[in-house]
Amino acid sequence: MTPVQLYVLAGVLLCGLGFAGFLLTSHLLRKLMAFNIMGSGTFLLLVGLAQPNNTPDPVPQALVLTGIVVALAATALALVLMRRWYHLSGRTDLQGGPGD
Amino acid sequence: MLALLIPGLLFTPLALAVLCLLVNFRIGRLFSWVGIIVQVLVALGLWATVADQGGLYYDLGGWAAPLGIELRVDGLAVTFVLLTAVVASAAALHAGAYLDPRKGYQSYFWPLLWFLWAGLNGVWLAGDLFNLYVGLELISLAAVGLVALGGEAPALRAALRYLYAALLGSLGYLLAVALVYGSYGTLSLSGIAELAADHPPAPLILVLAALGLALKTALFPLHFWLPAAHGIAKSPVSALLSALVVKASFYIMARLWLEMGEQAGSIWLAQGLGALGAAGVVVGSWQAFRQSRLKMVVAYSSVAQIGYLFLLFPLSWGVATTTAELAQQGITLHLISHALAKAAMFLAAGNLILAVGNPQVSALAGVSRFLPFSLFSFGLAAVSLMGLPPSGGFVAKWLLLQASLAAGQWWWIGVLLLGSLLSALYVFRIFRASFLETGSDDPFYHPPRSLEVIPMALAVMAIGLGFVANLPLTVMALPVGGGVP
Amino acid sequence: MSFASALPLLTLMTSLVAALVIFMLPEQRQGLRTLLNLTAAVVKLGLVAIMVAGVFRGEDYSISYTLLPGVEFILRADALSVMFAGLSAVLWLFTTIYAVGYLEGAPNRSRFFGFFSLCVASTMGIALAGNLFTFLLFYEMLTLSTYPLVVHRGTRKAVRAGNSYLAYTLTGGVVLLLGVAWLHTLFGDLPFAATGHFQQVDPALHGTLALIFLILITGLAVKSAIFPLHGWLPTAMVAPAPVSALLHAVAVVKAGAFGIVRVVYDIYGIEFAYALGVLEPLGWLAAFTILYGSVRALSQTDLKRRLAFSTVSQVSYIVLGVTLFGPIGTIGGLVHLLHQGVMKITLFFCAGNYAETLGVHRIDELDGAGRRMPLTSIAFTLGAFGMMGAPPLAGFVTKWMLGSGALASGMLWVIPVLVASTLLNAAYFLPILYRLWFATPKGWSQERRWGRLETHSWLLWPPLLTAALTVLLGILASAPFSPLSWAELVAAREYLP
Amino acid sequence: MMTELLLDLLLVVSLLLTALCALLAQDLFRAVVMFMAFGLLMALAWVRLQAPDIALAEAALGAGLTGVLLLDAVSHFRQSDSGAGSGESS
Amino acid sequence: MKLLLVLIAAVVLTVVLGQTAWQILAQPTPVDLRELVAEAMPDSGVAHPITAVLLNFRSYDTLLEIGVLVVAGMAGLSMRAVAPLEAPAMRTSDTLLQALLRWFVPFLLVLSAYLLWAGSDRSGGAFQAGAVLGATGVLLRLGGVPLDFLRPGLMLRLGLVLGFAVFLLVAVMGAIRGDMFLAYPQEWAGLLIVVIEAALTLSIAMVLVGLFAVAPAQATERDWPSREGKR
Repeated sequence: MTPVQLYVLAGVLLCGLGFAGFLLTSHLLRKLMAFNIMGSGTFLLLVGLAQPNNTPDPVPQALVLTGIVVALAATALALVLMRRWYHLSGRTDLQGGPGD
Repeated sequence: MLALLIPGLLFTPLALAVLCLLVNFRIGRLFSWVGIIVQVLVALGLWATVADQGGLYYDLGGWAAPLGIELRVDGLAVTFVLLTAVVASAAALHAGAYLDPRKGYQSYFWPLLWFLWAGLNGVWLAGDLFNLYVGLELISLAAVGLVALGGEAPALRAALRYLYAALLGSLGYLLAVALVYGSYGTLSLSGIAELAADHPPAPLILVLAALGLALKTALFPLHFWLPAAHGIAKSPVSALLSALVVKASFYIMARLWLEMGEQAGSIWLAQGLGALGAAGVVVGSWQAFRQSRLKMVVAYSSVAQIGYLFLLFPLSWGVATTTAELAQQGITLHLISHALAKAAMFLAAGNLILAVGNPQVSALAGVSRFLPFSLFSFGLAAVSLMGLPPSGGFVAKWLLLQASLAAGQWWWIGVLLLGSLLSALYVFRIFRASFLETGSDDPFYHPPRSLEVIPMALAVMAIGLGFVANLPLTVMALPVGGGVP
Repeated sequence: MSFASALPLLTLMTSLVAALVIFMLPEQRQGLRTLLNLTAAVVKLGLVAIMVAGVFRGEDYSISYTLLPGVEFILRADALSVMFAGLSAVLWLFTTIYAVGYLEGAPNRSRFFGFFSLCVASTMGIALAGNLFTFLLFYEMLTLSTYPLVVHRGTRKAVRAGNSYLAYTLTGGVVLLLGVAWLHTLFGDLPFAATGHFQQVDPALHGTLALIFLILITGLAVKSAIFPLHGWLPTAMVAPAPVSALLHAVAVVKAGAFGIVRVVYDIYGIEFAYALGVLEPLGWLAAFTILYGSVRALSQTDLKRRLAFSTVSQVSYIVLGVTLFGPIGTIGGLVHLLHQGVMKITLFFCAGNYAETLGVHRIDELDGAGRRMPLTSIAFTLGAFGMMGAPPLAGFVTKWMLGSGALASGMLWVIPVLVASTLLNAAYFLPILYRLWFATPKGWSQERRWGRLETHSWLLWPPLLTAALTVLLGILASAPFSPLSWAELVAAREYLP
Repeated sequence: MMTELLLDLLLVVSLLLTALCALLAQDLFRAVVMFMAFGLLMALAWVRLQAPDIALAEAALGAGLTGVLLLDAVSHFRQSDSGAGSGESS
Repeated sequence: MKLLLVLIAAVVLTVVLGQTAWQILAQPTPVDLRELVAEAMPDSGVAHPITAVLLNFRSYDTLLEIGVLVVAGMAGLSMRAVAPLEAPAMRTSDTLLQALLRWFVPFLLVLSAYLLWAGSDRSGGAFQAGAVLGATGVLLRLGGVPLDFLRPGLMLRLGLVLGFAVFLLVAVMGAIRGDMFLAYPQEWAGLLIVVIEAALTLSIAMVLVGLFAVAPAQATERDWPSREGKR
């Protein structure tokens, strides 16, 4: 087993873990972490699959950099919305509260 | 000519987003009017040029495809660019009069709108898988921002649900992209299409992309986020979301399917997506019928109409080329006419709610007598939505029927026909409510003419599409002719 | 585009443009609106007259436009279409006059006359449609434009009737769509052509064609109110009288019947349809509907509902005529398409007059109305006798032709049906006539007066004129350009030489 | 070679463990801390995959900034919400 | 029930994804972009391939990505007006943090500048530098430093879009010169990329700090009285 295979496997498992976590938790913050974990798994796959011999490929690495920033932007926006939602409704999930 | 049109198309919305962010609502509106004129002209110019000379690839930054990012400027893409220009202009003009400029946060409407517009143009033209991802995210975040605008609790809730669904969907798509890059070493759609014959893609790629994008397109049963987001947002925003935003993810799905479906698709995936679409038609319509608030009726109707789009997959897999073409034409026309009709409907619904001062369907009694104009725009849009002639929606339905019959997949015929009836069920519920007579006093606020004219114009286009469908059908079939301008 | 080829389009446009302008007019501009309505009606009548003369000379007015690859939008004036167009144009003029009087002072007149014009535009489209696709377009448009007329009063009852109307007609439309689309997939665009298209068709397709025939007829039977798809018609009676008149005499039920005529003669071809064996079951169904409608009419106490069931029965005469294989039966069916329209519209005008002038809706309130409103009642009487088939009125001509057609084609079972139906007609019309003329008046609570005349003059003239037509059509049946001779012209073209 | 692989294996296992902890921890604060640890380990993984740029970005953005933002949010929710999150899953 | 379904779905996803990934790893790719990148490097204006990809070969992605960041920042800004910046809760009296800040902030600033500068020929670049700068801002905020530029106003929004605007201007200049959108003149490529990166660094930091700052501050009991009832 090569290191790349190992990290690809880790990516796959992180995807599964994040996916399950995203669907099973209801707390918005936990969902967000699950999303980030799944995202990390995806990024590992993106880079790992592209360099099976572990010779660096700048293109997927650049893509992952872009992806990380996009994920961060989404995370930060989600946090703002979530905190405001909590402020107005006192809830950290979307199960009930005003407007349902 | 194209050397200036394409940069113009990409640049104006982004530049306007920057400009509008720096000023207040009224000045932003002024800027946006100028921007709308530019965008519509550029989109028309681009459409006419491609209709005349065929499509082409445009290498951004001067770097040719697999290293750089190319734009695929073909007939279908420019048709959607034009559609976006029309619908977004209408929504923007409507918003200029509809939104309250005294509320400070409304000034963010313009930059968000322009980013959304830029993202949409980006997605229609994109020829690169990862670029599609970024474009998709730009659209999603801008759309979430628009839904959340104002920050009231129900809007926040809808926005959060929407955001989370969109994020998960994008990740599904990104996973597919990772697998594609791992298999081919390139992200260029045209490159992959060429390679796919010799290197069949893994079936999982399409499944993942389909799931992720179906979530973003609100395919039943992944539609849970849509009604709240589209029903709670301000009417011009709802119009944009229902008419264009959900279509962007579907468009990506369709492009992937047409490039890779033959190798990576399977009858199960094709029929399964079709079946979910069909279920969406039935369930969405029924839910729409049961809503008590006007905008929720329209929002659930989107769930139903989105369902039809997914008939593309079964009707273009494993059938004769001519049948697949019929299906593609039908779906494209359905997409366009739904965009026009649904935007008209949301804007008209916004006007009606503004006039009645009450979001309930039951509050519409007497509207037919005192606000016939707004109701009439709603009605014209509804004709197209129900797929009744003469309208774009009817022509689309006709083509889809032809495709189903030619493909021998008779089960979709039932869906198409039943869908028509079910849509009549919820549409005529609204008319029923508004035809009731209340008395001879006019209790309603009368919205300004400028607000009323816009949905009418869109609805007339949705109807008119039925008469001129041949023209867009010819243009959207134009492939890339090749070369740099 | 020459004037000649533009004629069908112009005919259609007159009412379409009128509709759009009327929608834009403010509610108060009554004078202008009336002027517009009447001008459009007269212009249309003129255009149709030109086409009738032209078609008689053998000219062909047609205009087509490619809507989609392989799908044409065709407007064409042939012998059959100008027949229906002529009926619509004439009766529209009368109904417009009547409606203006009927709705004087009522709200929502812009909406009413707008949709009224749209409705006529759709009917014209149905008449002039040159292929099944175009027919379908206008057939659906008719559904949509009549809905606002049916629910016009805005009462809960009206709205409920609207629901039932939509439920039936939209479903019918969808079924028709299926049939049309299926045919299109198999054979491409099928323009209406005398003697049909399927003479040389592969026998393997016969089963499919029979199935498609069933689907098409089911779709059309809804509007033509053939049992068991007639349920919407009596309910839709809540609509204002001019609407009922239009629905029953010209637009909706006739659109269905006309569609059946088109499918049988100009798509399948009467000889092929006969060979396919689909005509006879349709004939039985029509015969049953004739009797069923008459029996149901007997037990109705509401005047308009009785007339409605009478329509259910009478429209099936047309269908029956179509299914009688042989030129004479064809002529009978086609003539009835016109004659029934003229007679039935007379009856509905009169019913509207009774309701407007005396506030009478039920048959037992009509006692002695003949003395209070002699002119209206004479018109009603003529219409009723016409329906029963009394010579020399219009109805006699059709029944005679149908009977001869049945004899000629050897379908003897039709004769007793005709006799029974005539007796039933008499049974439900004669009591009304008795009450009108011979019962003693009990007085009317909601009576209104209009000076010297028995009712508003705009309400009085239309039924008188149509009643006069009923007489003339019967007496002058063999004159040139009479419906009968026109139907003979059509029939001569529909059978293979 | 073998030791490197062992180190990689260790890294992968701890990645998975921290991710799991971040998702399962009863206490929200601890979950976020675990998440930050996960981010740092990811940075290491990127180094192992010959991607130092991503490693830097992951450390700064993924672990650092995201972590701070999350922590701040936790302290916002914390008063009333400690340990409630995962229990509400249905 | 849901738990079971989700777990099954997750396991299926993992297994199928793993299997597919394995197959993909085993097969060579028909296209190798490494060679293309290496060939094009001399024309890119920078020495570091990733920077070249990000800001030259695939600069359109980056442009849109900054757009995403600006959108997130804007959407966040539109939410403000719940928590005033000067909310007392925001001020910390933690002296340890204060002391830490005093030493840490200059270090972070230097680090950020270094990362930016390093980007053109080795690891580093605008994102990392922006992130560090942003982190500095966040720390300062946590430390209770007012950071006046975060008040709602033109300055904040200007800072937000500065990087994006510079990037966009450079992009359109290419088209105006008659070249492609986003094309740099070859001799200027290096300089332009540095300018873009510097502006981006500032904007990225601004968005991140801005989003951090607009999140509503800690809610107090009276903000959500119904909370206890729901528990």
